[in-house]
Amino acid sequence: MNKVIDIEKFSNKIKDGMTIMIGGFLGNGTPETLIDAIVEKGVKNLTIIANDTAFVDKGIGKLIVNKQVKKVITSHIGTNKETGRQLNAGELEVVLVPQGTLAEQVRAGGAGLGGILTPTGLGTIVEENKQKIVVDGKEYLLETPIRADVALIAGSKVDKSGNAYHTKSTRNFNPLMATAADLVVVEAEKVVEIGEIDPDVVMTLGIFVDFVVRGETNG
Amino acid sequence: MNKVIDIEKFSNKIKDGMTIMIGGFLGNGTPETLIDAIVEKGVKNLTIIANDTAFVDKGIGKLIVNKQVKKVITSHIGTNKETGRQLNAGELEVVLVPQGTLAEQVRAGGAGLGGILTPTGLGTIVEENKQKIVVDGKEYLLETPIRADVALIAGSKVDKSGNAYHTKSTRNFNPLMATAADLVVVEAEKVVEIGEIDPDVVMTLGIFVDFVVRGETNG
Amino acid sequence: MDKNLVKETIARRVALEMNDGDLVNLGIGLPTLVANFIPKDINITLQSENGFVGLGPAPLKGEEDKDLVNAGSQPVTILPGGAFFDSLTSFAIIRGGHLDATVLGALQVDEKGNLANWMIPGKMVPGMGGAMDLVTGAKRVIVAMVHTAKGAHKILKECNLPLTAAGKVDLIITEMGVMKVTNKGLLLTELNPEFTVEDIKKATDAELIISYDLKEMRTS
Amino acid sequence: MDKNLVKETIARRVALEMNDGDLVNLGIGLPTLVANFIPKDINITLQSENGFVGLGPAPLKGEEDKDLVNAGSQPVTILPGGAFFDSLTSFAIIRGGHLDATVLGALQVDEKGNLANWMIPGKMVPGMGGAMDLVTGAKRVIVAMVHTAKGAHKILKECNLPLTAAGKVDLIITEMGVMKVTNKGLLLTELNPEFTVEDIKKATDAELIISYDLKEMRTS
Repeated sequence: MNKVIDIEKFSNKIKDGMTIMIGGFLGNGTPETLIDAIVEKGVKNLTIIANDTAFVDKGIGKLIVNKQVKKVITSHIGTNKETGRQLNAGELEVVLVPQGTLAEQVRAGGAGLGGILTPTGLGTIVEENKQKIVVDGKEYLLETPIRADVALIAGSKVDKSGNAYHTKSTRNFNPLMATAADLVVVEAEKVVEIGEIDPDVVMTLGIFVDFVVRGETNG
Repeated sequence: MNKVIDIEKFSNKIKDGMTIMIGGFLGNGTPETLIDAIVEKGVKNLTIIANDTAFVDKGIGKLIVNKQVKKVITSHIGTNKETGRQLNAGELEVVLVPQGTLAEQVRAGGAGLGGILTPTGLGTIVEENKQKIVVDGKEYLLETPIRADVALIAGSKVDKSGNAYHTKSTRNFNPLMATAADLVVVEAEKVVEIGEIDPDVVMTLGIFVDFVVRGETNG
Repeated sequence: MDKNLVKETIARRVALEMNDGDLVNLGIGLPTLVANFIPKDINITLQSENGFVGLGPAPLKGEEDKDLVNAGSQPVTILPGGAFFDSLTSFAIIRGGHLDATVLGALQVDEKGNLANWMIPGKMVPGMGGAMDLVTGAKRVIVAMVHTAKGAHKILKECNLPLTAAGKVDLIITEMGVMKVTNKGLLLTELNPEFTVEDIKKATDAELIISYDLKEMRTS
Repeated sequence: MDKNLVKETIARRVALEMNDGDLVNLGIGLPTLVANFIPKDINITLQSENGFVGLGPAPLKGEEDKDLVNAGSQPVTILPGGAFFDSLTSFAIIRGGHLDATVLGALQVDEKGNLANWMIPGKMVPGMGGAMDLVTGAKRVIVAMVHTAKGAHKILKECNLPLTAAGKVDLIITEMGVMKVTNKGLLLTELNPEFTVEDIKKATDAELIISYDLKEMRTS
C-alpha cells in the first residue's frame, strides 16, 4: 500500500486544538517539513508532546514562537527562551516530565499498558498527585499512558508503506511515538520502494504509519 | 574489550540452584552450545525463565529431560511432553505467564521499573494473588519485574565486545533478557571484530554483555 | 461432513471477515488455513507473535531458512514490506490495539464471549503462550473451530475450563454457522445449508438467538 | 583561581573516579570536560541519553554529521563498538542500573545527598531533561561543580530549590576539594592545597566532617 501523500493533504488533517506528538531531540530527528506546514496553516491551541521545545528557529520551537501552542508536555525547555517567556507570562502551560518517564508513558500508550512504576521523581515535585505503589519493599510512582491525536515523526529512509530507518542519533522518540497516536505521519528524508529496507533493520514499523510525506530537502 | 571466552570457562560459571533466563522461541534463536554445556556439567535445581520449553531434543527441552530444572517460568510447555509429565508427577514446578506479560516483566527487571500494568489475564486465574489497579476507569493487573542470575542469549553475528545482531525471527526474547541478569553470556553463531556491526543495527548492546562464546557449528 | 471440508468451510468463512489493509494474527492450526482463502481484492498483513509482520507462505522444499519460522516453529517466508522485531515489540502490537483481528481455536467458548483454550486441569496444560494477550488486545476476536468435540458441546452457557479471557470474543465461526456474541447472547446470523436450525441448536449448549435475517453461510 | 583552571581542576579530579570498563554519562557543560582527562590506562564508555553509547570526541571542522549529535545538540562522533538506540532503550540503560556513574552539575546539593539542578521557581525553569532518571538510576552519582555561585553557598544543610532526586548523590567534587556523602554528613576527604580547611568551611553551608585521613586533592 502506497501511503505517500503531498504536504497539502497532510496540512488538511491538522486542526485547531489537536494533541500532537512530535519526534526529535533538540531538533535532531524532527520532521521540519511537517512543522513548517503547521506553522504556515496557523492552527491554534495545540497541545504538543515532545522531548523538548528545541530552539526558537528550529523544530518544535517554531510552533511555540508562532503562538500556536497552549500546552506542552516535555522534559526540557531550556534551549528555547520563548517557551520560558510564555510560561512566565502565563501564555503557555508547561508540564515538565522526566525524560525517561516521558518515553515510558508514550510507550505505555502505544503498548496497551495501564502505566508503569518508576522510581524516578520520588521525593521531588514530580510525585505530586501521583499514586505511590510499593513493590518488594521499594516505593515507585505510577505513571500513566500518554496518547495523542497525531504523531509526527521523521525518518532518514522510509519505504512507501511507512517502514522507517532512523540513522544515528535521529531515532530518539520517533519509533515510540509512532505507536501512540490515532494518526501517524512520517516525514521521509528519502522515500524508497517497499522491500528496499532490510526487514531486520526496520526501526519504525509501517503497520503503525498512516501517511508518508517527502521532506523538502530530499526524497 | 575482548569478551570472548571458551566453553569451559563458561561452564565453570554455572552452579546448582541458579536462576537462568534463556532466549529463544521454540528453539529458534536459542543458545544451543551453552545449553549443551550445562547438560554436560549436570548442575541441578535450576530455575529457568524462558518463552517455552521447546522440544525434548532441542533448546531448553534438553535441560528438562535431563532433570536439571526444579522450576520453570514460561508461557508455553505444550511442545515438550516431558515438561507436562514432570509437572503432573510433581517433579517440576511450572509457573505459566502470558507471553506479553513475560516480555514486560523481563524488560521491567532490566529497565529499573517496579512493574507494569496490563489488562492481560484479567478475569482468569492469572490474576490470582495479584494487585489490581484502576487507571482512568479501567482495571489492570500489576505485574512485577523478573531478573535472573544469568541470561543466556543467542546472536547471529556478535562482535568481540558483545554487540549482537539477531537475524530474522531469532531475535524474540534475546535483547530483553540481556538487560535483566547479573551475568550475561551470548553465544555467537559468528564472531566478528569490534566495529564490524553497523552501530545503527546493533540489537543487543554489548554494554549488557559479560561474555561471548563461539557456537559450535560456526564462529 | 468430511474433516478436511469442515476445516476448509470454516477457514473460507473466516477469510470473508477480513478487510482490506487489516493487520491480523492467525493462531496455529485451523486458523492458519485462513490465509489460503483471502479474497483476491483484499490485502491483509499477517503478524507472527514470535516477532514479525508480513508473514508469507511456506517456502518451497529445500528453500527453508532455519532462522525464519512462525510461532509454531514451521519454516515460513516474509513478504516485501515486512519487518522483524523482538518479543517486546511483538506484544506491544498485540496488546496495544494495533491488530485488527485475531483468529484462534477454542476448547470452549460461551454466550458471554468468554474463551477457554489453554488448559484442561490435571490433563493437558500447554500454557497460554500469546493467546491471552491476543484475545485481550485485538480489535476483533474471532473463534474458528469445529462446532463440537466429537459430539461434546464446546459452545456453552458458561465455560467451565480456566478462561483465556473474559468477555472478549466477538464472533464464532464453525462448520455449522456464524454466531455473533451480543449482550443478549449468541446471535446465529448464518447457517450452513448442510444443517438445520435444530441440528445447530442440538450441537450447542448455549441458547442460540436465531437472527430474523438468518442467511445461508457464505464460503466465498 | 582562574575560571578555566577551576573547571580543569574539577574535571581532572572527576576523571580519577573512573574505573576501567565503566559505562558513564557525563552531563552537559563542565562534566563533558571529564572525557579529556581520563587516565591512559583506563577505558570507559560514554553514554549519550539522546540515544547511543560509544560517544567519541568532537569531529574535525567540516566533518560534522547533522545526524550525529550529543544530548546538547553538538556534533560528535561514535567510537568502534558503539551503538545507537531509541529513547526507550536509552532510559532503560539509565534507570536500570547499567550506568556505573553519572557526572552532573548542581544548583544546590546538601548533606543528605539531595540534589537540585533543574529549576529556580519563577526565574529559570529549563526542566529536568534526563537528570532525574540519571541521578535515580546510576550506580554512582558524582556532582561536579564550582564550589559557590559567586560566593553564594551551593553546598547546603538542606536544599531549598525543588529537588532533582532525594538522597542520591555519592560524591561532590569542586575546585576546593572532594566531599563524600555519608550517613553522618559530608566527609571532606581531599582538599585543594590552594585552600585551607577554613576557606572551604566558609564556602560551605553544610557541616563538613574533616577526614582523619584528609589528603591533598589529586588532579592526576
